[in-house]
Amino acid sequence: MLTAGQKKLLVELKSSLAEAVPEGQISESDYAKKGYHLEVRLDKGGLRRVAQTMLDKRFMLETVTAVDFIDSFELVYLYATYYHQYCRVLTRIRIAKDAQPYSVSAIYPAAIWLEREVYDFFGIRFQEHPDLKRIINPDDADYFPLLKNFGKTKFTDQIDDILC
Amino acid sequence: MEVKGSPICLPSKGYQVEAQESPAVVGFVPVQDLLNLARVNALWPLTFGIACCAIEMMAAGVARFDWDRFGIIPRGTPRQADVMVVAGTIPHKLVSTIKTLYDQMPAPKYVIAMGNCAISGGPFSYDGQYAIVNGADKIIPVDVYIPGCPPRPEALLQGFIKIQTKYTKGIIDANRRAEKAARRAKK
Amino acid sequence: MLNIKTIDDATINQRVYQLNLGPQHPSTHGVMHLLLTLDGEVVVKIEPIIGYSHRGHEKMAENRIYEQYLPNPARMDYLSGMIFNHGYCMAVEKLCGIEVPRRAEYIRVITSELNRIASHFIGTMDYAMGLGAITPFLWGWDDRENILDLLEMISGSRLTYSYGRFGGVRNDITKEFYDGTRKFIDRLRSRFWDYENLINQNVIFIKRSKEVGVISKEDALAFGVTGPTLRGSGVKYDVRKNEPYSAYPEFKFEIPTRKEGDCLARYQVRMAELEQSVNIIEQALDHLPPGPVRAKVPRFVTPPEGDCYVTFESARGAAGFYIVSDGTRVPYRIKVRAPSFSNLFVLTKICPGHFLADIVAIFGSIDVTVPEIDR
Amino acid sequence: MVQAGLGEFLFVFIFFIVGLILPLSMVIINFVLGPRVYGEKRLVPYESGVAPIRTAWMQFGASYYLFALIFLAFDVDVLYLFPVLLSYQRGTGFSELVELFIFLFLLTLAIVYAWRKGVFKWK
Repeated sequence: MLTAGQKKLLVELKSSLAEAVPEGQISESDYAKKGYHLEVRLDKGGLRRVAQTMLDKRFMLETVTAVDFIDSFELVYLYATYYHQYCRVLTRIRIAKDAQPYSVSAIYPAAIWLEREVYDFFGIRFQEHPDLKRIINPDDADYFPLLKNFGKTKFTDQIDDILC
Repeated sequence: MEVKGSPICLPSKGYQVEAQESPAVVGFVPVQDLLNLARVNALWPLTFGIACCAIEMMAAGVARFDWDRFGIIPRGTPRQADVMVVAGTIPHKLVSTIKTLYDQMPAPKYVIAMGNCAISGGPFSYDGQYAIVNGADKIIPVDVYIPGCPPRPEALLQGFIKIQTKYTKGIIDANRRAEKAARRAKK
Repeated sequence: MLNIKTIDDATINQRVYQLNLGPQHPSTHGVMHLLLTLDGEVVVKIEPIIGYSHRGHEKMAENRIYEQYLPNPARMDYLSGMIFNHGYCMAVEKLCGIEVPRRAEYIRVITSELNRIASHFIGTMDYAMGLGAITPFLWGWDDRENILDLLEMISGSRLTYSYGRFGGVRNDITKEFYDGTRKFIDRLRSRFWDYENLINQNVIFIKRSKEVGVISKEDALAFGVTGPTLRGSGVKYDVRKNEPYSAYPEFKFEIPTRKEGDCLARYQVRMAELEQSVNIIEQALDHLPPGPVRAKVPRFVTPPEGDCYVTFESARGAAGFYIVSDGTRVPYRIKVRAPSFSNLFVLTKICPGHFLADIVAIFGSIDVTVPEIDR
Repeated sequence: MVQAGLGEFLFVFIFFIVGLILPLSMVIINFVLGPRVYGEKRLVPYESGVAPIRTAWMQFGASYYLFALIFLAFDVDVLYLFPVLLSYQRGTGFSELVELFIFLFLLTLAIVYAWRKGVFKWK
């Protein structure tokens, strides 16, 4: 049940995003179930182009996070706006374990520390990042904690029987 | 998929600091009791709150629970503090800070481990935890443990009172027990 | 305010020295480490160093079932523990498609707003104490103790609540809580006049807060600042109003904002939000619907595969839970969007050029909780 | 004769002796009775829990010096008030009060002058 303003904004967004990232798949998703209106799935690159269009549309970079899918990482960028109707765009990109994506900190200064946190927990090195070093874990830590093969998760141990 | 070892928090050696009574006082028990009585009635805690227990520590200092009644005045610098209240979880990054602050406090000094996190890692200590140290006594010698997550302000006040009894009535009882044991042994 | 541009590099490395406003400092609420580069009394550069209260919340989420993770959200931002607790329950409910009865939604709104009032009391009064006013600190905490008694009546804990369950709340509110909240609202309304006289017109307080730490709208957008810090700069964004969730659409309340964007504006926004929260609680108590307090939910929820993002308005800003589930009882990944994390790093943009004493004021006015930043 | 001459200054001498004994006795008692502790970071200067980055012996802005001068002006103020205290018992009391305020007013003029010159503006 999108309001008229949101429909207009979504159409506008889809056109400007399609023009900025032709190779990305842009799909509308159900806000009630997912929590975001638009999903942009990239595979090669284009993070900075998406970030630039988002900034032009006065969106804010809500959060940057990564998910470790054993054989690859998935970087998730969430943009939200409060100037027009409320609208949230989720950008997803699958990268290899040793890939080095480009940092969007030139466009959004908030990304400097958000990406440092992703590096700190996953070891993903961002290119063109002003000072990529650990932010939360101790500086001399040699482990990346949120990897699936680190510590005790259900991929390293039989988690189900432990819990119940 | 090779499994990297997760650094289970090995307890670092209990951090023993040699603190001795001054030579002039060692022999005289009454002088020592008098000194202890003076020391424990003015316990100045170091304002060193780490996490949720810090809020309950502040609540203990405010009008309702009011720890001023026991002569407890919070101090900002370790140079003027008697008691270090470790209120919250102890991550690895904070260990050197806690040791530095503990060393910078002049003797006689006492430590209260407030909350489950400071006693044993509390709700955050499980097999595979990489971030925290399981308990303040792995780093500094602790006098009083206050369980609770977070413990109520009254529990913190009881902790302070526990320190007061430990260093006054506690010592007197210990001496009396020792004398009784000596007499029984002589018979 | 010294203009930083005029200092050239030659003089910088001569007179500039670094100072740690370190982990243990009365003015850093918690263990926040601000590495200040100072030229005399003026701050040239500020670098917040965090991680001193990191407990690995997100790693813990990956080896616990959803129900076992309930106590964690309240320990992230312990000042708005109830709001985070209900936020986590909302995230799992959206993931599994659980319908929450209206009475439970109302109780969630009442307890969240009570928790917001308690958190704002700390935010504003700690800020005032940072500027040297001790009396409001004691007054604010006195009111806060009443709220803690009320919330303890129904949830059993004072600070770290586990009151929410998937599909509602753990138990119904008692008559004693209902009357106690009514009494508390009347008492609090009479107390606003006291705070008005106690500190809002105090010359020193105004002199130290006006035009200090001004956050412009563009900075706020670029750094992702949300919550009272953003509303102090004139942007009317509140998740309860912009992205209505739970039972908030059924209540009438405004979003107080100020245009100046300085420390005083943020303080006034928080004080005005107290009144709005009181209105919400009153309306919720007036129209409290009967009915069950918890939906029929299996003992262990098993959400379908996929991900979802739920945002809610904590006392510090737009917090959020991004949950990726792979169809089993154990979450695959939980990412917590901490409003304090984004609000904190706007300091690096607005602090240079201020005096050292103003840093304490700016940091207090942004009102962060450290374990929420470090997670 | 000499002893009588000294009579007035006896209280100054007592004042000096007490001023000497009190602090010294505090230090000595503390040294005798206080316990000793030997942590390794005991003598590290306190900087909120972490090691200080540079030594404190370095250049700093001249504005601090100006603030020190302003403090000096007020401190000398108080110093001169001591003799006024002595001469207070003789007079009826009101005229001394006016003299006192004139004296204070003249000294605050120094502060107003410094204020106009912009000492308090940090440059």
